[in-house]
Parts: sequence; C-alpha cells; structure tokens
Amino acid sequence: MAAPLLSIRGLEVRYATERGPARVLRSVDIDIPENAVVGVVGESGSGKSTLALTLMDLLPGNAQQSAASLLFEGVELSSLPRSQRRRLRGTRMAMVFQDPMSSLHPLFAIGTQMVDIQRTKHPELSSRDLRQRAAAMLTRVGVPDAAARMSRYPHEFSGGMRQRVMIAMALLVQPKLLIADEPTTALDATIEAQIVELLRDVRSDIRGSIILISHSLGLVADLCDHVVVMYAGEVVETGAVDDVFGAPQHPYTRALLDCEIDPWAAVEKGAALPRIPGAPPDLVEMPAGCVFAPRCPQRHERCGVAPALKSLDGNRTVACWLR
Amino acid sequence: MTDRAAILQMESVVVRYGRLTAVDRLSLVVGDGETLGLVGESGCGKTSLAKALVGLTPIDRGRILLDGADTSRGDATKRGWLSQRIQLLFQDPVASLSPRLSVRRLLQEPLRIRHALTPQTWQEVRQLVVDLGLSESLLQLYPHQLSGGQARRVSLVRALAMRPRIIVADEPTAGLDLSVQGELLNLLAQLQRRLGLTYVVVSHNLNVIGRITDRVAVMYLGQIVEVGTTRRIFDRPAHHYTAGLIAANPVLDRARRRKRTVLQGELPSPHDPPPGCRFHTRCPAVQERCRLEEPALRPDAAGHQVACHFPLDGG
Amino acid sequence: MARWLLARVMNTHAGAFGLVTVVVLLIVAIAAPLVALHDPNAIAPIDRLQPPSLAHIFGTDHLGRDLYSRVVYGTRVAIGVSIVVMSISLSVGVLLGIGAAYAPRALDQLVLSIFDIINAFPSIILALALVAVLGAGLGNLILLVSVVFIPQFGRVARAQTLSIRNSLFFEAEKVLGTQPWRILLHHVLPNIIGPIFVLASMNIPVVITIEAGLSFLGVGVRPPLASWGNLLHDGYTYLDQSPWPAITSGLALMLATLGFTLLGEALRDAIDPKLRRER
Amino acid sequence: MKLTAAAVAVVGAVLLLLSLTLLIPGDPATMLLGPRATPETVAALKAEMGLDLPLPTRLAQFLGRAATGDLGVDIFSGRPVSTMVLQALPNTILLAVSAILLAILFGLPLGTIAALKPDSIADQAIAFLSVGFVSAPSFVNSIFLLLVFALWLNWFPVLGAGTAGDPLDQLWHVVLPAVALAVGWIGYIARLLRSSLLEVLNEPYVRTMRAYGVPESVIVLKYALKPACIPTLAILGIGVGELLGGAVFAEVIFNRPGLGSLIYGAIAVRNYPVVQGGVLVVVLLFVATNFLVDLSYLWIDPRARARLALAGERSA
Repeated sequence: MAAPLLSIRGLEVRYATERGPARVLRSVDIDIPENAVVGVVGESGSGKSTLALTLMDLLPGNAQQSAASLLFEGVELSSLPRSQRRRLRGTRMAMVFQDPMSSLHPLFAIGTQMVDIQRTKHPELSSRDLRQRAAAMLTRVGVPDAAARMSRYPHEFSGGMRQRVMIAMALLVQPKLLIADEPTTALDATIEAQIVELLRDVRSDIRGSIILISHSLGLVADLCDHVVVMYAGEVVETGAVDDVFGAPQHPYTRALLDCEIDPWAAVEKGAALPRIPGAPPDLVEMPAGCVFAPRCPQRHERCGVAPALKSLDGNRTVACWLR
Repeated sequence: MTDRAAILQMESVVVRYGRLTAVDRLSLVVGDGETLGLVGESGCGKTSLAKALVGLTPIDRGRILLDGADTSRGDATKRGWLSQRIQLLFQDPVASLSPRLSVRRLLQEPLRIRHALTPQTWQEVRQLVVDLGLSESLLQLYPHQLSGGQARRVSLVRALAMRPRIIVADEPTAGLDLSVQGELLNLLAQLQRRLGLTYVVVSHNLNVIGRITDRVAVMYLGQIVEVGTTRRIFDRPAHHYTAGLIAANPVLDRARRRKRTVLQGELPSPHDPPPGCRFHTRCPAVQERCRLEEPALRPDAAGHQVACHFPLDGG
Repeated sequence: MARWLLARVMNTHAGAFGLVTVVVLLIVAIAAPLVALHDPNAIAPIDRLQPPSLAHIFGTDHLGRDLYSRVVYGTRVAIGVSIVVMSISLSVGVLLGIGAAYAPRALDQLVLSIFDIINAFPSIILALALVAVLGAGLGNLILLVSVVFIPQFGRVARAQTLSIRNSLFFEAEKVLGTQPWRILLHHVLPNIIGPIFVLASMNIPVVITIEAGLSFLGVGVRPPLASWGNLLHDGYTYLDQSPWPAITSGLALMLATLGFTLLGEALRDAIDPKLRRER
Repeated sequence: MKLTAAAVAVVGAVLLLLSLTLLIPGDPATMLLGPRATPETVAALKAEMGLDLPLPTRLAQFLGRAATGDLGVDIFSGRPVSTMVLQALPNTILLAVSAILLAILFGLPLGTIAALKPDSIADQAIAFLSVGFVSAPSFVNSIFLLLVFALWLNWFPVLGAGTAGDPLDQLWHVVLPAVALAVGWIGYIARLLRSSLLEVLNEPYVRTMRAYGVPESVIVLKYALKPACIPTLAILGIGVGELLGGAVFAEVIFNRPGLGSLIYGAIAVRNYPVVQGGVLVVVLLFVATNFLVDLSYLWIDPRARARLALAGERSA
C-alpha cells in the first residue's frame, strides 16, 4: 500500500478551561490516503473541528497540542518551525469553513481577499494575474458575472454564493490537502444540495485529498470514500464508507446509525425513536476506560480499560474489545 | 383534508413587516390531536406564521380561528385567552428563558399568570418536571447553567403549565445531537398521547418531519405550495419544489441518493416576489403559463392540495 | 451575589487597588473630622505657603491653612457631590429611558432630541454655561452636572430596554401571557440594572473631575469650602511661590479618579460578560 | 437622518442658550449700567440689545443673524462677537488638532503593540500607563506640566500662544497644553484599540486569512486594523467634545487666547453675547466633527453604505 498523504499518530489536544484542562483530542491515529475524500463524523464535543484546526495549525491560544507524529507528504509537521508550517497553509493545505458569512472579511471586496490568499502560493504572479485567476475561478464555481462581482463585498452575496467564493479560494491554491469543516451546515436545504453538487464537481480539480468534517451521516455517505467516526475526542472506528455504514463494528457507530431517521421507513407513528441514553463524558473529568462504555449497550468488565484502535480486515480499524 | 375536527383554521392570513409580506394569503386547517409539519427554507415565512398563530405578530388580513373563535375579536383578545389554548416552543430554548430568574421562578410564573399558584398546582408542575426526566436540583439553577436539552424541557413544562391544547414547536431538534434528539421527540409523542395535544412542528429537518408528523404543509415565499399526508408528500410529492426539497435531503440510503435532482438558482427576494407562480424562476418544469398566472392551492379527489399548474404525476 | 462580585473585583491587582483606594477615600470622606489634623479653615498668615513639615504634613496654603486637612475635607465634597449627582442622573435617566422605549414614536423622538441637545454641548462647556448663568454654589453645581449626565443613562436604559423588547425571552413571556407590569418588573428592570450600575460607577471619576474643574474655574463650590478644585486653583495662583498646594491637591484628585476608574472597570468586567475580555 | 438630528441638536442648543439668558438673576443691562441707572436707561438699553422682545422672536433674530455670521456685539467693548470668536478660533483649533494627532500618534502604536503580544511585559506596561493616563484630569496634567517643564526645567514657554505670524513659536507654545490634553486620550485610544484588535484577531475572517498563509503583518496592518479602528473612531467623536471642554482649562492655565478662555472670561463678567457666540461656535464645531465621524463610517464600512442606500430607498 502506498504511503498515506497524511499520517496522524498519538495526537493529543487540551484546552485550558476554568475547571482545568479539557482533553479534547486523545491519542488520535488517522491515515489520510492520497487522492481520497475522508469524512470525519461525530457529534458535538467529538473533537472533529479541533482536529481540523490542529492540522491547519490554527488552534486558539488556550489550546495545548502534543503529537507523537504528524507526517504530511513525508515531512514531520510537529518538528517544523512555525514559519515553515505557516507556508504550508495556502500552498499545500487549505480550508473551507462552516459559516461563509463570518469567514469572509466584511470590509474588503471579495477580489482583494481572493488575491491576497494566493500570494503565498504564487509570489511570482502580479496582482493583475492573480485577479484574473480569481475571476476565472469564480466563474468555474458558478458565480455569475464574476468579473464585476470581484469588487463586491461579502454582504452583497447570498450564503450559497459566499460558500462558492470560499470553495473558489481553496481551488485557487490547489492544495494537496483540503479540509472542509461543515461546509453546508449554515445553508438552506436546496442551496446545500447545490454546494454538494459543486463539491462533487470540483473533486477532480483538486489533485489531492479532502477531509470533510460533518455531523451529517447522509452528507458523508454522499461525498466520501472513507470515514472516521469520532466520539468524545477519540477515534472509535475507521474504514471505507460503505463498509462502516453498511456493517458498523463499533457499538457507537451502530447506535448512531440507528438514530438517523429514515423518513420513508414503514414504522408505526407511535413507535419510539431510537436514541443513545446518557450524555457524552465531561472532557475535563474523563472517566477511566472506554469513553463510550457508560452509554454502551454491550459494555462488560473489560471496558474498564480503554481499548486500543486495532486493524480489522478490509483496511478498517475499530476501538472496541468486542472486535 | 383531515378527517379530524378542525381546531385551528387559518383563512387567507397575511403578515406584513413594513413593505415585506412574510405570509401571503395563507389558508390552512389543523385537525384536533394531529401533528402538522410546516417545512420550507429560511425566508419562506414559516416562523412568521408560527408567531402569528400565538399572537406574537399581528396579522394584517384574513383571520385565525381557534376552536371556531376568531382570535382577533371579542373574548379571544383578552389576555390569557390565547395563551391558555396555544403555546410556542422557541427554537433557542436557553435564550427564551428570562436570564435573571431561577428555574423555580420560571416554572412558577405560568401559575402566577393564571393566578393559580397553590401548593397543589405547584406539586403538579414539579411532577411534570420529574416526568420529563429533569432532576429537582435543577430548580436552583439559572438558564445559562442549563444544557440545550434541559432548557428545552423547562420551556416545555412552562408551556404545559398553561394547559394549552395546541403547541407550536419551532425547530424542536435544532442544536440537538442525533443521539439525543430521539429522546425529546419521544417525550413530545408521549405528552401528545397523554394530554391529547395538537402539534404544529416547524422544522427544516425533513427526517424528523417525515417521522413524527401526520400531515405536512410546504411553504415557499410566504405561501403554501402543497399540503397533504406525510406519507403522500414523501412518497409522491406533487409540487416541483416539494420534490426538490425532499431530494436535497442527504440520506444514508444510497439507492435514493442516486436519483436526485438539484434545484437550481436561489430564493428570490421576499421583498419582490416573482409574478405568476412564485416558484417559476427555479422550477425545472416551468411553462409560459407559470410566469403569468398564479396557481391556486387546489385539492385533488383524495384531498391532497397543491398549488401548481403542472404538478408531478398523480398530483 | 455581593460576595461573588467582591471576589471577582479582588481577583485582579487593578481591581483590588481600586477597591482599597475607594474604601479608604470613603472612610476619609465620612470621618473627615477625625482624619483631619487641623481645622481646615483656620487661617494663619504667618505660616503661609509652608512646605511639608511634621506640623503640616502637606504644607500650608497662601492663607496658612493646613493643606492636609483641606485635602481631607475636599474628599468629602468630591465624593459627596459625585454620589449625589450619579443618583439623580441615574434615577431620572433610567425613568426617561425606559419611558421612551415604551412610549409612542413621537414621544420617544422628543426625548431623544432633548438628549441630543444636551449632548451637543461638550459636557464641561454645558456645565460651565449652566453654572455660570444660574450662579456658583454646591446646590446648583449638583443639579446642573446631574442634567449633563442624564442623557447617558437615558440612552443606555432605552437601548437596553429596546434590546430586551426584541429578545427571545421577552417574546416567550408574551406568549405565556405575562402581564406587562410583571414583565417590566421581573424581566426588564433586572436585566438593565447591571449595565446602568456599571455606567454609574464608570462616571463617578468623571463627575469628580468636573466638580474639581468647575471649582477650579471658580464657578463650582464656593470658597472657603475646601474642594480639590479650589485648592488646585489657589495652588495654580501661587505656583511660582510654592508648588505644594497644587501638587498635593492634584495628586489627591488623580488618586481618586484612578481608584474609581479601576474599581469601575473591575465591576464592568465582573458584571458585563461581553466586555470581560477587555482589560 | 443624521443631518436632521444634527440640525435639531444645534437649534435646540441655541434655544437652550437663549433661554438661559432669560433665567439670569441679574440681567446684563442692569449689570452693564451699574446700580445707579434709572429704569428708563435700563429699558432703553434693553430695547437696544433686543432683550425686551419675546423669546421666539429673539431666537429667530439670533438665528437669522447668526446665519449671516453676525453674532452680536460685546456689551462692554462693542466689538463684534464674530470677530472675537474668529480671532480665538485658530488657536483653539491648533490646540485641539495637535492634541488629537498626539493621541493618535502614540495611542495607535501602543494599542497595536499591546494587542500583538497580549499579557507580555510590554502589554502590561502599556496597560499600567494607559490607566494612569486615562484617569488623570487634564487640568491637573496642565498644572503639573507647567510646573515641571516650564517653571522648573524651563524647557517650554510658560504662558501665551506665541507671537502671531511666527508658526514655530506658536508650535513651541502649543506643546505643553496639547500634551496635557492628549495624555488621557493616548491611554484611552491605546486601551480601546488593544481590546478591539484582540477581538478582531479572533474573528473567523482573520482565521480564513491565516488558513491561506497570509503573513501576520499583512493580516494585522491591512485586515485587522481597519475594523479595529471603528470603535476608536466612534469615541474620537466624543473625544473632540471633551477636548474642547479641556481646552478651556488648558487655555486658562497656560493663558492662551482661544475660545475656551474667551468664554471663561466672558462668563466672569456676564458678557452674554460673547458667551452665546462662543458656546455656539463650540457646539457647531462639536456637532460638525461628530457628523464627519459618522460620514467616515460610510467610507470604512461598505455595510454602512448599504444600510444608508436602503434607508434612502425606503424614504423615497
């Protein structure tokens, strides 16, 4: 098997809180293959957004990170000086954020911002060239009348158009790794569908891998080849989307899939909806053992000790004593 | 049409904010004891309609009948008449609780409003708190100390303490994780069975709507474009917008995903809705007639209503 | 609540310094006759413009009066005036502000225009003009400086009330059928009192400054009543003969404004979570 | 909208000024003529000064004349008030502008440095200085500066505004009073800018810039400083008012001719036309700068332009 584009081993992130450190990510191991679309799913507090910010080196000041290894294109990121790490952003890595309203600067024209984000990648090009590239890319992602729109401000764009601008920015720098954090969550349903179509459409334009972070199982099933399931700061299961969603191995994955409502399912109206009893653990005062054990229908004595992520057949991994 | 007795009738209701018409000549009947879903994207007027139903937003034209009584006339305009019949669950439960009051005070408030705060009624409310799976220790807390789920239940107890017959729920699962939303929905279902409540559920989550409602009304730019039983709407949508909306819903089932059509274009400005059929700018099956003539909401033989000149098969 | 506030204020060096300074000033103001070492108005022309000594620890002024005792009594005036002024502006401003927020549009506009008119004058100029016209003196000073500060409280109270009227919980109360008086008493007032209180505490040093400034210009507290402004004026007049009157009263004024500013900011940071990130 | 509000404020302010003269305990005519004047001479003077007319008429007359630049005459010297005000105005404007420039020149970099390295020693030092600066009343500053730099060290001239026609001398004279006025605003601007800059640097749009490797210097100087300046700009409007107020003290203490000392001197002798004219000009200056500040929002913030366009559309 070819070496993965990105290999994360033993990633730990803590946030300083008033009550003490919150362990937001714990011993996370993930491989992102070359030219793959990897979905990271999990509920709130699972650490999926923190994972994205860690990879981009954009964690807020109160976060403390320690990783045994972050190997990206054969380079160890954790030992890279900050300045070199910064130069990876906007050249080898880029990110599309959840809220396209607040993620674009309200006081500058779209064009100005689209030009400046290319400078790290293309220091040799003139502002004029960069502007032309930007306008062409806006047309590519379906922004009508792109040349004129370059001098418009974010508030003059609709939510869907703003997200197209964000995607155009990512395409402009041709990253090897594109991270999209809930790229459609803030959008209305029919606009969300358009953006999903756009992402599918530009998939081949990006000669690299995409990490799609989402709480929506449907979206991940729709767009991704691989999936990483996270719970309370840990990876509980990984594998090909069809395998994981078709035959989940971890009790949490299974329970979560059960909770996804199928509106077409022939069920009695009065029948109770599935749910996972209890609530995710407090990340400041983590209980010992398997993180999911307190809510797990299949917990037993061994769950008092945390299970390691182990490999299964068919390139899958799962962190559960039962497998 | 529903086979139940009508509890709530909207007749050509118009809601305006200045020059913006948020709800335009909307007529809809809600049956006693049913769960009606109200779906549509932002700006379609569903929240304005919900507010109009509970009297938060005045209606400019048309009327709303509750149990046959016009809510803008006579006794029904007295304080307390409406609030003891219809209650609203807000989308943001924490922000909808007054921040400087303890949960205890918040829960006593509906009783004080009804001038019915006695040890016995308070005991009933506390029982309701326990029934809804809340701990009594919560009474000491303030809204900002509650989780989203807890705040939602506190709001629910407050609403129920007014003994309403109808509850309008605005995005009841917004902000709730997949693994816990079932709990709240189950609770709502239990309460409905126990108290004979009627629900109007406003939501953009089609999975939830498809599962918990009896009937669905689809809104677009301030008007209803289709109303019918939930099964019918999901299985055989007649309006092209309904079909597009349902197709846009990302679902796990790969077989369903493959055959989806994506609606093009964006919502026109509600300040300046298109002439003719309001959906014609985005409709995949648009004809000349659609640009000129506004389609009326018409029932078919089975009572399924759709506002389209050229509905999808069987419409 | 009070204990929680105290803990938060004492949490930072600045807050602790502010609180201690203000408490000391309050004690000095209340117990001025006990704290002062001399009669502040006892004239001794022989001892005029003395530098600090054991007998007169701050020195003496141009009439030989003990500066330390005069500064102590000046504390009384400064703090007394600022507290009374804030109480008046706060009550009137809050009443007007809430009233305007509830009033019909025309009335609301009228109140706003009155605020605009008062605000069209730089505050010291307005106070100067008002006091000059109506005559100097403690009573007029208090009344007129109060007028200057009413718009601030009025505007904040109005804006807060309006934002509460637009808030979700206000709508929720309406849906519940809560009586208007109950909404005002239990839901509006408790939520605007925090920011109003913060505004008052932040304005106390400003009022102290204005009182001293007007007295300095000779249109405030009338001599021989000891006000820091009067002391400073005398100090300025005799600056080339002895710097002590100006230095001592100036430092007293600076210490008071610094203490109240720091305490006000600590209170603001404690009460208003939105501003907590500011230092 | 803003313009009408400003106009209402100015007219209201004038009305307030004029009605104040009605409330004066001793009226100017009596005061001017002294206690031995006969009622007839007082009445004659009153008529001459227009004091016998009803208030609305006086207001209309005053506004009508003020619009043509006539602010009445000094009741003692008979000189036109407008001439006196115009003579005083440049000194006050020089003082105010110098103070604002000083405040921005020092406040902006200090605030930026503090925000870039929050909680560093530099930040704490700046914070400490700023609080000290902010809370010091300008007239205390003036006296202390006068004492230290003019009387003790003799670095700067003690009194006056300098020889007319000698810009260097005038500049030399404006240093101490301008510093006295600016000190508080240096602290204020530094603190305000620090907090708003910290807030902006945490905004998602800054994070987007960082996600594309945009250098931190470009982010701070181009993208962050602009929005962070908006709150600072807002307080500059109020600041001008306080500066004009503070100018009274600075001008009195440093014995500079100017609007402040003109008004102060006139108040002492109840020379009401001069007080009225002087205060009116101060109010106009204040309202005009605030209006300019509001206009500058339009220049900085495209959303404000859009709101304005929308409001225009609605009222049309």
